[in-house]
Amino acid sequence: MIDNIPLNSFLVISTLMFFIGIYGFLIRRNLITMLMSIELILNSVNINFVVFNKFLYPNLLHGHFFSLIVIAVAASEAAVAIAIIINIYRNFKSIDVDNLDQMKF
Amino acid sequence: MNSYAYTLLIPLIPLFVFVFVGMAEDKLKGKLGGLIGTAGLGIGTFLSYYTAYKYFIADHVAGTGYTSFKAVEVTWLHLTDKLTINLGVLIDPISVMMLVVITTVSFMVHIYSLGYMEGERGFARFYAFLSLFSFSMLGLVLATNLFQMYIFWELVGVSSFLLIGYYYEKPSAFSAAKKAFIVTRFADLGFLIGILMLSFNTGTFDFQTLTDPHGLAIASTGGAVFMGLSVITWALIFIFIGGAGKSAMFPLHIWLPDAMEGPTPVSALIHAATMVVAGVYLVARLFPVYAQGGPVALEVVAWVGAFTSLFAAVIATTQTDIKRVLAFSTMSQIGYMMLSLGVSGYGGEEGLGFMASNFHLFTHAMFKALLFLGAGAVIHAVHSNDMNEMGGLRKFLPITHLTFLIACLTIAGIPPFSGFFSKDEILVAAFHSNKILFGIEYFVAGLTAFYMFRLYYNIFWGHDRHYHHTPHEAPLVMTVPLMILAFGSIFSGFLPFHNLVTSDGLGFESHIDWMIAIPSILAGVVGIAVATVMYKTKNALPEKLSKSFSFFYRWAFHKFYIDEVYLFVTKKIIFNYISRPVAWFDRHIVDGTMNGIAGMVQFASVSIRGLQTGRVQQYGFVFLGGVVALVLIFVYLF
Amino acid sequence: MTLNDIMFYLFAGSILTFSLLTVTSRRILRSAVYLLFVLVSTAGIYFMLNYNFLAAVQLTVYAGGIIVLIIFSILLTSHVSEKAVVAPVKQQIFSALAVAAGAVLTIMTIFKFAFTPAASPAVEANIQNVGRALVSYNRDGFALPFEVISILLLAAMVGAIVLAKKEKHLEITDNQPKNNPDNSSKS
Amino acid sequence: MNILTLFIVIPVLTVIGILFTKDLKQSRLVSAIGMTAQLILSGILVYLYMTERSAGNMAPMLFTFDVLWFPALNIHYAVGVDGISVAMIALTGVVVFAGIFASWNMEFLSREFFISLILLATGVFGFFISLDLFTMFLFYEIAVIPMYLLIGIWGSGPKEYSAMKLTIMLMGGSALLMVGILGIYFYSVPEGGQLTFNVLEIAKHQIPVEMQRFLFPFTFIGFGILGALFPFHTWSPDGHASAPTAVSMLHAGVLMKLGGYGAFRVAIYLMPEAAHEQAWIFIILTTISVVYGAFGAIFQKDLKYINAYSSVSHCGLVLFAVLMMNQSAFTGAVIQMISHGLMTALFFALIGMIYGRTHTRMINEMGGLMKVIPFLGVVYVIAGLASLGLPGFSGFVAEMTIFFGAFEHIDVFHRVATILAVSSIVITAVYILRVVGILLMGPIKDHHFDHLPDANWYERLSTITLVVGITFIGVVPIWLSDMINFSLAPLMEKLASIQLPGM
Amino acid sequence: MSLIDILTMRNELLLTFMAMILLIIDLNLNHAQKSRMIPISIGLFLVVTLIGFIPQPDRTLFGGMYHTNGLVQLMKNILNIGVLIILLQSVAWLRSPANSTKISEYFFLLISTLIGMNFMISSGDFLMLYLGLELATIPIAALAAFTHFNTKSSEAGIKLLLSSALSSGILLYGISMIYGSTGSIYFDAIGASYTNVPLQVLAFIFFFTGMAFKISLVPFHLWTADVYEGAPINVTSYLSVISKGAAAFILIIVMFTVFKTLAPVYKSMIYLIAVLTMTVGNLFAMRQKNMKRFLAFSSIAQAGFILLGILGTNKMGMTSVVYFVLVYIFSNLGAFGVVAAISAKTGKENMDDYDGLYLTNPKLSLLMMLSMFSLAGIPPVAGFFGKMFLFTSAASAGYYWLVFIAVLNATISLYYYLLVIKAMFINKSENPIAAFQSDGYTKVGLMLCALGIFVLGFWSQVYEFINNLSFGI
Repeated sequence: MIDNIPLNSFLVISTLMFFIGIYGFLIRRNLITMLMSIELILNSVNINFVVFNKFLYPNLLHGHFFSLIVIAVAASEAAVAIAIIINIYRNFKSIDVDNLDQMKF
Repeated sequence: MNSYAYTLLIPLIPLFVFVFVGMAEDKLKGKLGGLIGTAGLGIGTFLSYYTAYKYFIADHVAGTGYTSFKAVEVTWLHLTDKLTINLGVLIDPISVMMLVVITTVSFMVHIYSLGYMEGERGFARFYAFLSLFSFSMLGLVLATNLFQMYIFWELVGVSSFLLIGYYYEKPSAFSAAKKAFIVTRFADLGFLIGILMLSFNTGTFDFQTLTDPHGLAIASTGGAVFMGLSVITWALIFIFIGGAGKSAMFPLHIWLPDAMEGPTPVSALIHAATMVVAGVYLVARLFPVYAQGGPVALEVVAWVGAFTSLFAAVIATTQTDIKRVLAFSTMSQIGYMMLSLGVSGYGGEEGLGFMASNFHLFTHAMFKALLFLGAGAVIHAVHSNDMNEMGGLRKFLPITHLTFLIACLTIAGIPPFSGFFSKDEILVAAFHSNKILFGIEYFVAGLTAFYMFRLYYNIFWGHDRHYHHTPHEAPLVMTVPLMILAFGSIFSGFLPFHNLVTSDGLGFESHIDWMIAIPSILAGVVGIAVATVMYKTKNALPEKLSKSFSFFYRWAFHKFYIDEVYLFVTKKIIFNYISRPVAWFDRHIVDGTMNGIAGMVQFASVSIRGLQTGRVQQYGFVFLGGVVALVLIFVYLF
Repeated sequence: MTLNDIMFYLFAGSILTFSLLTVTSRRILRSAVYLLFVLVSTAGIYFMLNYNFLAAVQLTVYAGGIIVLIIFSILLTSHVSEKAVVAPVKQQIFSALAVAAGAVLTIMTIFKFAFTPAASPAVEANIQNVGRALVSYNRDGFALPFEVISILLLAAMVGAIVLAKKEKHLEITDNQPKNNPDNSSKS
Repeated sequence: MNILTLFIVIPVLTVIGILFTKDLKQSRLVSAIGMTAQLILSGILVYLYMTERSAGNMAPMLFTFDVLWFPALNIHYAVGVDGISVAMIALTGVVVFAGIFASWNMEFLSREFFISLILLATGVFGFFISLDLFTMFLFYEIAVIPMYLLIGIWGSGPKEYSAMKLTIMLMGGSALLMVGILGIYFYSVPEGGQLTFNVLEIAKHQIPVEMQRFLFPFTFIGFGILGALFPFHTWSPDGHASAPTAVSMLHAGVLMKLGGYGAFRVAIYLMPEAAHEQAWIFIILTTISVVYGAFGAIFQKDLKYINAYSSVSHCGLVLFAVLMMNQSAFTGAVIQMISHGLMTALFFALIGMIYGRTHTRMINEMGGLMKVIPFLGVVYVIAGLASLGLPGFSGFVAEMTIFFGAFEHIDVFHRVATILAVSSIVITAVYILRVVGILLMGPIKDHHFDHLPDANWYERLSTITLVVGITFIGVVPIWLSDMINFSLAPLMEKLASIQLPGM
Repeated sequence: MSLIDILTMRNELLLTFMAMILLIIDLNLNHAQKSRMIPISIGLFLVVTLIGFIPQPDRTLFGGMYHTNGLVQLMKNILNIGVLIILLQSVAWLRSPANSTKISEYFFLLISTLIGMNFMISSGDFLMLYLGLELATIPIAALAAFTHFNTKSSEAGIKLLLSSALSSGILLYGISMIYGSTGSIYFDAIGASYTNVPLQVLAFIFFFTGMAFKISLVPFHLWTADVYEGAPINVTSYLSVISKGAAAFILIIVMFTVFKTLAPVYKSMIYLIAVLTMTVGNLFAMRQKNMKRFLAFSSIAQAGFILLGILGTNKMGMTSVVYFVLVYIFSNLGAFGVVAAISAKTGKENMDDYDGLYLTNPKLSLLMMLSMFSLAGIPPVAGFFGKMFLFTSAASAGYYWLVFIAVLNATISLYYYLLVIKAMFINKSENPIAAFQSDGYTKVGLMLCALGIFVLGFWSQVYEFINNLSFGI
């Protein structure tokens, strides 16, 4: 369908998305937003897998399944993360990452 | 092994006595320790005389020279491939002569001390040390090789140290002992370096090999040259430093006056008759090497000897401590002996100085021991060393007085006392070699007579003092040795030394050169006369004289401030300017560096703590930074 | 330019835009919505690539599941109107620099590499093929990961439950309880 | 069982025995029995060694025993002794024996004390019997580590600091050593052979010279740190000063000898070419050690510091001799190790006993002690005299052998170094006599000291054992020097066979 | 592949069954009976561990996604032993009222992470590797946050989860590039065709950092200390020992098989990271006062040593890494066990609290001392051998300076290990921790550690055994 779009365009997009996700992880104060940044990262990787699979190695479905599994992992990660975040909210009444520096040095 | 093997016992008996008495010190009651020691040495003395008789007379084939041979020898240590250290007994004229001297004087001192040291705390300890000293000294003279000599040399040093420091509770006694040890040790350093050089170049320590005229030591004198002198010459000079230390030659003499802190019998034994002549003996022992291998070294010996004799004699005229006067006199006399060796040639008539030196050594041992023991008797009687606190003692101490007078006459060189003969030979030898040296010695001869009689008059004449206790003559056990030694002083001059103890073992004809003898007797008489005028009765003359030469007198009285110079060097330079900075450097620089490294680690540890802020985003940042850095380095820079 | 191209650029543009908005928007809930748009756009790309099954999973699990979870928790933990605190400028700049450096480096590296497609014929990612591969235990089959992921999901669930479970009998304190050694063994 | 293995088994059994004891009396009894057995065993070993040798057994190592331990790395438990090791073992036996008796009244945690002490001894014994570099290193570290506890728990003064410093510096040394040993291992045989840690095997081949150049400094300094090589000696004064008596004895007496022994057995033996090339650097350092240690000692006031600095000086002489690389110097080095071991152990024992009575180690606070504690005073004087190299005591023999060996080098550099080293004998005399003078002589300074008790039986036993050792070597050194000399043959052959660039 | 072949995966299967059984039993227990879970779980786990020792042939299942061989089985057994000890040591903590309601969950989560690790080690492709990694991480995050009321615990949980999510994102990106550039996710296919063109190096670096995160290599280690401190102590020991060990195992396998052609590149990279890791870890550890945090940094430094073995890239290197991890498990668990026992009884976790411990609790102190010596690499305990062999393998590749730096670092590490010993043996305390008796489980756990620390070094057959299974590039 979109075979005429160069592979590198997809990769640029996914890479940018990947680093945007990291950027979000680095600057957002809210734990949930950080979690969302993580989702961005994983999503960008998924695009990579899918695109590689489609453009380069369409004979097998490695990339496809990799993405599938990553989505599942992302879901479970999110579940646990949110559970902990809620716990933190209970303890701190806030989910600002700035509060989380009781332990340092 | 041969018929002289028994000589091994002469040193060994005192050693056993030392070990036994030393270990059982607490258990020995009363004089038991002393008696054991005296008995041991008595046997040694007997054996020594027997050896002398056997060697010089019984076994001697007329017309031949006296040979040297080893009575016993065992290997003690393999040092290097070619060097072994042996221990043994060497018999030759000088060693046998020394045996006689040492055992005689030592035996006398042993007997004398039974009285003198009576009631002292550590009486047995005293005898143990005396025995140790006797052992060491005998081992020294019997040494078959240079290294054995060094071993016993050191042992002599330590026994001297122990005996000087006998009254260890007196700080002055111990510091004197310490000084003696360290100064002689410093000299021994020279000795050791000399031994190292000599043995390295010749491959042997053995005296017989070394002194063999055709041996390597003498043959290799033309070898490597350092600062204009051959290595052998340097080695000999270094060895002489060792000898100078023990024999209290200038400038290593400073320990000897202080050593008088020891008990008087010790001074008589060690610091008059035996140990201090070890330096002379050392040079005499290596004499062929000196004479043929290092004439320059021999010249050094001569000049040092001459200077010391003059220097010491001058100081002796000003001292008031009777033992110190005797000590300086000893230095002066040893200077004579050294000079005599220094001006001597090798072989036959040429070797007159060598013979004279040994001769003087022999006679000096007798009369100087006598003087010291006499002084001991005086001190015993008045409990003081200071001649200003004495006077008129001739009435109280008749025997002491008489023997002391004999000794003074002997040392002043008045015939027919033995000192005259030996000193005369020295002057002859000096006269034939170097007129300046002769002049010095001639002057010293007069000076000697003067200060000895100054001493004599101050003690036994002058006005009477009021003593706390009336002085009384020493017991028999003390006076008998005095008498025996006086006997020796009088008659030992007649021994035919020129036939017995010569540089090459062969005898030669000797006669008294009256052209030199008469002026020297005159010098002695003048010296006595001046002393008589000044000191026989109390008058103002000495006072005036010292006033008019006040500068010179003060310097001489303070022993030319050599002690102060030494004190400066040891206290200031070594302690404060070397040791203190070293200690500081060690604590602050070296240790500081080590602690500094630890401190740096600690500092690094503190300074990177900011890395761990506890903020998860910063962790992520570092993580990303790490990834980027790795990519940069390993993808793009590599 | 075909429709496909336009579609692609549309999706690409929306992905990038909404990604940026997700991480920059100061209102959390909006961030979540932007994230939803990103995920949906991604699903669009999957559709375009003919990976329909994957696109469907993307929509249901990601967009449907995770986003809902996130929004739910946002609602639980913050007020809707609440604006997020902005990170210090320094942090933002440094992070941006590092991220930019990383992105540039990575993209440069990607462009340097010549990707070569495999010569072998393509398999269509239809439901049969996907299903077959999913249960295949031979090479290129994914039965094992499929099974393992179930353990992961179960574990995550148990973990989440254990964490979320409220414990009533304990006070919330900052420190671990200092138990008396005597009664700790009884309990 | 191999006789050498017994040297490890007996201490280990003793340690196990102590574990079952209840109080000081029992634990010291067990220790004393164990270490007496060890001393007797040392004696038996010397005897057996002598008989073997006189029976004509010319093997370089006797009583060898070899078990493959880690086949993959060819690590063996390989033991064997030559004259040098036998001598060192005998030394260790004596010092440990004396050490046990010197700490007869260690009240606080006595079991632990004796266990640590004997563990330390185990390490030392193991080190001396090992032929395998790996086990050697293992035992080396076993010997070092109990020091920390011994100083830290039972020490005095700034004990934590000293213990830490000592341990860290010595372990830093073993860092260097580790590199050296591993390097030797990987170049132990020419390409293709089975790599080995066995010293004898390695010595059969030549390690490539360029590797030697790299590895020699590591190995030598590594051992040198333990041998108090300047400027890495600073652990020694602090460590000794803080350590309890028996530990100072063992440490200065035996543990520091590991350095000299290792430098000699590993660094020089296996890498002679590099040793030749680089010796000058270390000769400078060791000469500094010798003179500097002696000068450092003059200024100290604390008895233990004085002795520690004197150890720096004397151990410097050991390394100095080792670097001279000829037969006499090597012999001298070994004798010096033994002699210093006994002397310094004696010193520390005495210092401990004096400290136990006066509760001070500052010499200026004491004085006239000879009068109150004559036995200890006399022994102190004997130790001092031995230390300053008086003939009749072991130190003299050692120093002389070293000086004569060193003097065999005829170039100016070696000569100057030698003469500087020789001059230390005077400085030694100065500080020894200074201490004797202030400490023992003169009037009693403090009336508290008027009625101090003299030595007990166990103190007498401890000191007399050491005095006997010192005197025995000093009076009849030939058996020892011949024993060592003979054992040096392989090393001398190797030294003679090497091709030196430019020679 | 027949159905019976599935039994090859006995470790994973048994653990899964065990986990399920625990959940089922738990459902049938009321509140008071929960503590019965402890003997049941430990008993079951003991059975699993023992079964692991039954030898079985090398197999490859699922078309290469799963493989097992002697070495892999050995690694699993090592992990099993470690987990067994941890389980024994966590009893005291589990019995405390705060946790007694969550016993089976604790066991379940712990076991599921272990399953993840087993899959990870056995993985033959990147998908299983990733999945195993995640399975080994996510439940751990839940465990780290296990103690609700403790803010530190929650903080640790979220820090672990977020950091690990970031790192696994980066790892995934690397894997995607590996996939993109090679066309496969199977190790065997990739290993045959991997080259060092920039993209593939970049992909490798991304992948490596993800693993480095798990092993806590500097600069990817920052989460470690905080998480270790905040997490419950048994979770900390699990993280520091089992997690790290498993990651080290798979890392060395991957390095030696998949990326072997990159060896020239990654050697210098590992060199750099090893130096950084050892040094930074030590520098941080020096100043720590909290025992858990202290052990965290010390374990970072230990991870640096592990890299030395990888650097050797030979059989010796692999052997030494596996051996080191084995030894490290016993040593570190010994230390953690003592900390856990004390913490469970008194709640004290600071080094100062240990002052004078020897006088009151000599056995614990001795075990602690042994562990410290083993960690520091002091003979005759096993740690010495572990370190020594690592150094040997690095030296075999000619990295003498690195060995030197490493041993210097070991010396620095000795410094802080000695601080602990100093606290226990030398320092005096006004109110030392009172003498107490631990429960039987803890005792057994601690004794196992002591036994391991002592025996492993001298028992050279262990090393030989590993060596026979190992391989190099």
